[in-house]
This record gives sequence, C-alpha cells and structure tokens, in this order.
Amino acid sequence: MESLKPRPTDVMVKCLAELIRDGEVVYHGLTSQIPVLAMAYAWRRLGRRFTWLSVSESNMPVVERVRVEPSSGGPGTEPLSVGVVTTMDVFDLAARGRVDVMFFGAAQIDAWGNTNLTVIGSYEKPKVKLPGGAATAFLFPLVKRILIWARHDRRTLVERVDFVTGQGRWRVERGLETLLCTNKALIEFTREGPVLRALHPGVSVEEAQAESGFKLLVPEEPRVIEPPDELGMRIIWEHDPEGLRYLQKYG
Amino acid sequence: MESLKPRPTDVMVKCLAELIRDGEVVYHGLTSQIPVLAMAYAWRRLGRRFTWLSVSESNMPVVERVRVEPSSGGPGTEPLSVGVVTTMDVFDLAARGRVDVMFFGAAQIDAWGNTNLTVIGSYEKPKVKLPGGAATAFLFPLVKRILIWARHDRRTLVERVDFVTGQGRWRVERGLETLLCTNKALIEFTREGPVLRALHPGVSVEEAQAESGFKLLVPEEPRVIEPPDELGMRIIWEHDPEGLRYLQKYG
Amino acid sequence: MPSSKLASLGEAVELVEDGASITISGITFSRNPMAFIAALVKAGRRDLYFIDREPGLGLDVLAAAGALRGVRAAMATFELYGLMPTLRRLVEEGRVEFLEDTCGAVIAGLRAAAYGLGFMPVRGVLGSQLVELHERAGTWRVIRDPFTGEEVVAVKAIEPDVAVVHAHYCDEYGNCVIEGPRYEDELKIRAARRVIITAEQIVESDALRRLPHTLSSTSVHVDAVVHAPGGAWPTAMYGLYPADYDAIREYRDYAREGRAREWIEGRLLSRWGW
Amino acid sequence: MPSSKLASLGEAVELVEDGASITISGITFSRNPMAFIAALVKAGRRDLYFIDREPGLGLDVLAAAGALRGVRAAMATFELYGLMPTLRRLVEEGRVEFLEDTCGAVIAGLRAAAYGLGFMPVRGVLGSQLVELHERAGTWRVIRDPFTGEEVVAVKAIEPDVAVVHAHYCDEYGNCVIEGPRYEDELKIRAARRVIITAEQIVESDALRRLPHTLSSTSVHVDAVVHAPGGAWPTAMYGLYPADYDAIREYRDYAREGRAREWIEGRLLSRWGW
Repeated sequence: MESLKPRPTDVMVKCLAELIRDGEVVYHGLTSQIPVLAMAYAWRRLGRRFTWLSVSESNMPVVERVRVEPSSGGPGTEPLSVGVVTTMDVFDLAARGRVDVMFFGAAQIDAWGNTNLTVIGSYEKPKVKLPGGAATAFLFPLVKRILIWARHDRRTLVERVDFVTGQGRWRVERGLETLLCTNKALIEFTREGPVLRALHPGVSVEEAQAESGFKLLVPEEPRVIEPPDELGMRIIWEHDPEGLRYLQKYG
Repeated sequence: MESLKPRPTDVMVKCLAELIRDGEVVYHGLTSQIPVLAMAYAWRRLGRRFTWLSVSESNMPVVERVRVEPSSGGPGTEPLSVGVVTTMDVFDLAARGRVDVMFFGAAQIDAWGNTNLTVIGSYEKPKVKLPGGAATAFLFPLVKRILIWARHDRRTLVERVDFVTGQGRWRVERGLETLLCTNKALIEFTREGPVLRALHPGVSVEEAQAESGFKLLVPEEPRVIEPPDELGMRIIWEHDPEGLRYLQKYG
Repeated sequence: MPSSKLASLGEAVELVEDGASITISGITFSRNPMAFIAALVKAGRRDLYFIDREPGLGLDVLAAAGALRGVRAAMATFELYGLMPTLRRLVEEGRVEFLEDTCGAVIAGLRAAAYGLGFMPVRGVLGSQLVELHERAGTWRVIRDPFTGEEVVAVKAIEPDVAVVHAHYCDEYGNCVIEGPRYEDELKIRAARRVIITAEQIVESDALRRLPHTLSSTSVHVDAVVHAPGGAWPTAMYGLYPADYDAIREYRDYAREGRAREWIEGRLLSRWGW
Repeated sequence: MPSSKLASLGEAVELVEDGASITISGITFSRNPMAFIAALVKAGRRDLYFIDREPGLGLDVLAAAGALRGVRAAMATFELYGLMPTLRRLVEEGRVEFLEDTCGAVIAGLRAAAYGLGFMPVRGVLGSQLVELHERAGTWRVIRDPFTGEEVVAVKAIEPDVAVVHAHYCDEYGNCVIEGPRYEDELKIRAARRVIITAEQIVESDALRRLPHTLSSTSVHVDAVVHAPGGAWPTAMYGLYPADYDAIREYRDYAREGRAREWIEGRLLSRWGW
C-alpha cells in the first residue's frame, strides 16, 4: 500500500463516482481504469447500488474482488461475474434507452461537449493518430448520462475539436446530461454553455478558466470536491494496488 | 413392432431419403415426422452422411436414438445433440446460401411448385384456416433443394393454389431444385413444367395423372421407387415404434 | 444492485393489460409458459394480440379462454394432432384476426425491436403473397438496398408489450438461463417492452457466478420473476420433463367439442390452486 | 456427417490469401489468435485488410510484420500501454490506410453479413463526423426509415474474407465453444466467408453432447480447426491463463524502438517452432 494522500487522479475517481446513482445501469469500456475505480468507489464508499456491466462482459461482479489491470476489457478486472453479458447485448439495451451511464475519454473536448478521439491534425494527414472513439459516436445519442474524463489543459479543452468523434452538441441540444471530470474540476455541458460545477481542492475558478480553451460559465460559486478520505483511499488502493491509475498522468 | 409390409407412407419416406446427398446441410421443421424418418433412413439404410439440423435445435444427434413424437420441434425427437444450434442460426445460414435441403408440406401445390399452407378459400373469408407456411416464404428463395411431401389427389395437386405461400415459380425460374414426394409419385418442378420422375410400385402414369389437377410431363418412362426392404422397414419402425407416420393418412 | 423482481403469478399478471400485445416462449408443445397462461385466463384478460413464430398449445388455450383479438404467427399448429382446435374455428368465423407471417420475417421484426431499430431488412420472402398482406397491414414494405439497389422486404420492428418466457433457472433480479432449444426466446426477451420470467427454479445469484456462458436474460431486461416449477406442463421442458402428449390430446379432444374451458379449469387452473 | 477440418497452423494459413480482408477474435489484450497471427507472419502474408471493433496486440503485430494495407476499427489501442506502437506510426506516415468506425456500426455491418443481408440500419451515430468519412468510403449511407421517415444510418454488410477465432474447445468438425467474454466473435464467425478456429483443446463430438448451451460455431460455419494450446499468449484466455502483461509491455518497448520484428521472431514465432 502506498501513500494514502489523495492525488488529483483520486479526486477524479471520486468526482466520477459521485455521479453514479442508485438503481442505474452503468457500463464502462476500454482504457477505463479510472471509471472502474469510480464504480468500485461508488459501490463501496458511497454505498451506491447499480447494475455493473462492462466491456469485459461481466455482470454484477463481486465488487470487492475487482482489480484494475493494464486492460479493462479482459477477464482479469471483474471476476465472478453472474454469467456472461455481451457488449452487443448492452449496446442493444442502450439503443433501447436502457443504459443510464457510460464513461468516455477524450483527447480534445469543446464547449458543447463534442469530443475528439480520432485524430490530431486532419484525418487525411494526421499529426497524431489517436486510438479512435470506440462506441463514442454510437452511444453519445443513446445513453442517458455520459461521464467524460480528461486532462484539464488548453490542448485538451479546446475551442474547436479537430474532429467531432462524439456528438456532444447533439446531446446538449436535447438536454441529455453530459459531464466532464478533469484533474482540476467538474464541468457540465448545458444548452447555455459549459458550467463549472465544482473544483478540486486548491484550484481556483481563475486557474480552471485559464487552463480551458473555452469560456466557462460560473452561475454560482463552484463547490469543492472533497478528496477521498482515508477509508476511500484504502478502497482505491485495494482495487489498484499497483497504482496503475497514475500511469495516465493526471497527477 | 408391427407389419414389415411397406405402405405408401413408407415409400414416401424412402423417396425423400433418396433425395438427400452426402455432405449436405439438412434441416427439418414442425409436423415433420415423415422427413425425420427420411433423414434417419438416409443415414442408416442408405449410408448418407450429412449435417443434421432441425427446428428442435439439435445438431448431429445420435441418429440411432432419434424417435418421432407428435411434435417434431421438441427436445424428445433428437436427443444427444452436439450442443444447441438455434433455428435462427440455421436460417441465417440459409440466407447466406449454406443450407442445402429443407422439407415442406403443402395443402395445395400447382404446376410451378407454388404451395399453399395459408388458407382454403380466400384469406379474408377462409373456408379452412390452415396452419400457415412457417418458414416457407422465407426459405423458398434461399435453400438449394426443397423437398415437398403431400397427398396425391386433385384437391392437393391443383391448377391454381388459393394462396401463394411458397413461391415455387420463383425457384423454378431460377433453376433451383424443387421436388415433390407424394403417396403415388415423385415429381420434379422444372422450367418446362412438372416432370413425373418416379412412381410408387403399382401406380401407373395414368393414375398419377388422373389424380393431378395439372398436366404432368413424362419425357421418359418414370422409374419405380422400390419400397423399403425388410431392413429398411425395421429401421423405420425403430424410429417410429407407434406408427405415428400413418396418422397423416397417406396410406 | 438491481432490485428484486420476485413476484407471484397473480402479481406478475398485473403487468399484462387488456389489449396488450404478447409473445410467449417455446414452440407448439415445448416450453410454453403454461402457468402464466393459466394466470392470464384466471385474471380474465381480454383483447390480447398474440405474436409468435410457431405457437401451439398456449395460443389455443388463450383463444379458447376468449382472451384474444388477434394473432400474428408464421405457423399455428398442433402438429400431428391437427389444426389448432379452437383458434382455427375463431379465425374461420372472423372472430379473431389472423396475420400470417413467415419465420425469417418474424425474426427480423423481433431483431429490429431488440436492437432499438425501426425496421430490419429480410432476405427471401419476395414472390410470396404474404407480401401483399403485410403491405396492406403496414408491417412490411418493399424497399431498395441503398448500396445495390436490389429490392428487399423491410420488416417494421415487432415490439410486443410483454414477453413471457419459461426458463430453467433465474435469480431474483432476472438473470436467467434457458437450457436446450432456445427458439427465439432470448430475442423475444430483448424485443419486448416488459418481460416476465417464470422459472422452474429460483437460484441465488452466486450460483450463476463462474458460469462461462451467456445469460438468456439479464436483470436489465426483466420486470418480474415468478417461481413456477412444472410451469410448462403439459408442454415439454428440456432436461426436466417430456411433453405430456396424453394431456395435450385430451385438451385437443375437449376443444374440438367446444369444451376447452372445462379442460382449462379442471386440469390447468386447478394445478395452480385456482 | 460434416467432414473433418483438422489442420495444422501451416495448412490453415493457406486459407488466407494475400490481399484478403480478415477479422480476429478477442479484444486488445484478450483472446487474440496469436498462434495464427504467428503463422500469418511466418507465411509472409501481405496487403491484408484488417477489420475489428477494438483490436490491440494482434493488430500491431500484423502491422509490424508489414502484412497490412488497411485497417477498419472503432478503436485500436494498447490501453494503459499507450497508442498502438507500430500501427500509429504507419497510419501517420500514410503507409496504412485507417477507416475509423464506431462499435454499434461495426456490429450492424457484421450482423448484416451474418444474416445474409446487404445492409443494416444502426441507431445513434448521426451527428458524428464519422458519417462523412463513411459516406465517402461507400460503407454507410444516411437513409430514411420506410415506416417513420426518420433519418437513420444504413451500414453496408461487413463480410470479411476470413475470421480467425481462438476458442476454448472444438471438435474436428468445427463445433466450438468459447467461454467467458465473447466480444463479437460468434458474430464474426457468422459474417465471414471463411472461418478458422484455433482451439486450446480438441474434443470428441461426444463430449459436446448434452451440452445445454448454444455453440459458438457449428460445423457449417467452419473451414479449418487447428489445435493451438496456449494460442492466445500473451493475451488472456478466460479461465485458463491471464494476459502476460510483461511480455506485452516488452513487445510495446521493442515496437516503439522499431524492433518489433525481433520480438515477433524471438518470442512469438519461436513458440510455434519457427
């Protein structure tokens, strides 16, 4: 067990965890070590009870036994599943409006919540060929609440994404909840614009704005996301004893 | 064990059995006790080796253990299946051109091999509401060889079917094999018309024609379908110890 | 954690309203949810619209109980026991509407609903007079493949209000397993608005852990779970009991004489304490 | 009886021609058919077009071996180990074409092929710039639902020339079972023109009798069956062995230095006697 001092990554875990509600149907995809920890945190520290599904095709795993690995899609992360529930099955449920929460990463995100996971530069002449959006374009119009996690800097939070992989604007115009947990803040995308809902401890509104490539709305004083307490940190470490969550360098 | 003397029903079983070839993918549907016996006969008496699939979702059953029941769709007929292969799976294979043989019944059939399993009289004001065509309309355009079994009389072999459930003409115009085993004869539907290929023992061309509501072509002397021999009859009885095959009254 | 969905037959039957469209598990004489059908008869449900590929006993019992306004099926048969004893008569008399379908198209329509789509294309079918029936009913339309221009039948999504499926075992949340033939039951579970699982056995979720196979239904699909041991009788239950053909033939004989109701009350409802 | 399809890796690889489109089983670091990928590298296959939903190691190895002309995938990632070490560079240099897809549309395209259809509609997707890419590529088209008039994306059937699937056990005819996560492998088996199953274990058909579950593939789907114990290494095999993350990270490090080929020959091909 390493330090119980929460780092920004751990605050992101808690930020995402708090956005999961009782009774919801929650699914995570690949490279989703942080969402997996958020689901475990929501279950164990916040006592939320939801239907846990995932790209590893597990169903209602024994949460205490969840362990993040370099892949969040293999059989190692979520053992003791109740049978096998395929991703196809979950995506069909999503198409029927039955999936409540899905997590997505983003290399770029704009003021509408449009996300880019496709390419930096142009599609034809890429500067950086990104992994691709996976289910992003498919699920953005279908899932009730989309939780995005990303780095809070001006390369990521941009005025205009190089490529619209995830159609955030489509969601926002229809009033579908779309939220972003960064390593500094919690931002909600609304019809009026991106609203700064909460800040990591020690981060000011000015800093959050300065590191954003688009204008943040601050209709009321953002709350502070209390970092995980000692019990919370013990739970996070229990599920990630190697500290893999820090590999993505959110601090 | 009852009489080993073959009856017309038993000759129909053999007529159908002889139309199954080595290596083919063969599927049977509901109310298909006669096709089930034909498949068992082809396997055991004629030594044909094929992929045995069915509406009971069995796959490569132990043929020696096959027993006809009042339903050919339940788990009783074909025990000891190699796993479960769904009808949906087989129908998808058919849509991809991978199913070679399917058996269909018909309440009426015309000179093109169009079949009616829908209604006697008009659809809106039925004289007799028939069971319906099941997969007929779906599979007629898709399966390589369709084997129909029906009663040989002028109420069944008609000039014009009351309702085109099975699009025989569609098949025949495309040169797809479409054959009919009756309790008197084997007829093949061709672009030129229905050809009398073979007769049950003791049935004359004249009798077969007299009991048909459409003109039969007789380009060459029809062969005689030799009835099942004693071993063949023992096999049929083994698979149908109660003589359920005679319930459909083909003689 | 999803919520517990355990219910009695009497409670679950409240999920089916008069006039609802309904589909059931199994085929002719296998794995029909007969316990639930008894509950529907007991509750006096009316004007149901019945959708299935190849139904048998369960359908005729509902017809005989006066529960149906219409049927959509690819084949409705008692197999070697002849035409559907009651339904056949009701359709011939014009008292129940019957829309004949064909297997692949029923599957396509259920798939469309299960995948959240408005329609699905289907191969085959063209050239059958069924096309006219369905174009008139608004359930199929002949369209062109947008890539090849080829004509193809589009089937409108078939989304029954309720699917009732009799399974081998199920936990209280609705994670269930069917063994042996599935027919389209796993698809029906995914196509319907509401799903009721009746099961031979209710098991702890823990008993389903390490099961290396896909579930027939998950908690997300299911609205009610009913413990109904022997709930397919007199139809067959793979691995557990064969079809009771004597009982089915007896029903058929009663029904042909117009006395189906007697059999239903004396033989079926009585089994469930009604 | 279907014919026996038992083959060696070397025999089965003859079913894949230069220029073929290919899809493989598993996801990023799980159940990739690595033994067969080694055989493809050994045989020097070129110009393959790779289609998958969320590939990882197997794809990068093929890219590093110079076997690919193009890739169609929803996401190609090494997850916590970063961007695809080789493929990323080849795409940035314009040496391998990449068509980005999205999960639901990949599934729809595979379903179309599996069901013998020319196309399938898919929900979602509209509003993403992926639509422009695919309309240009001729793989998607925005059409109208023939019943509601609503706009919907039609995905052209995705019918790979070959699917290579690593399974838990299989009989000589091709009746196979995958345990644990399936991903889209059962669908890929049904969508592809040719199917190669590599299996941890070859079993007698009799061992699959009384199995109350559906098969992952049947004899009708499969063209070759290869015995390849440990054939997913270093990716994970549910119930049998975990991902060998040390080996995967080692590959990644070699690949980043442009030395993937060394690792492939020294560590992967050598395992299979090459």
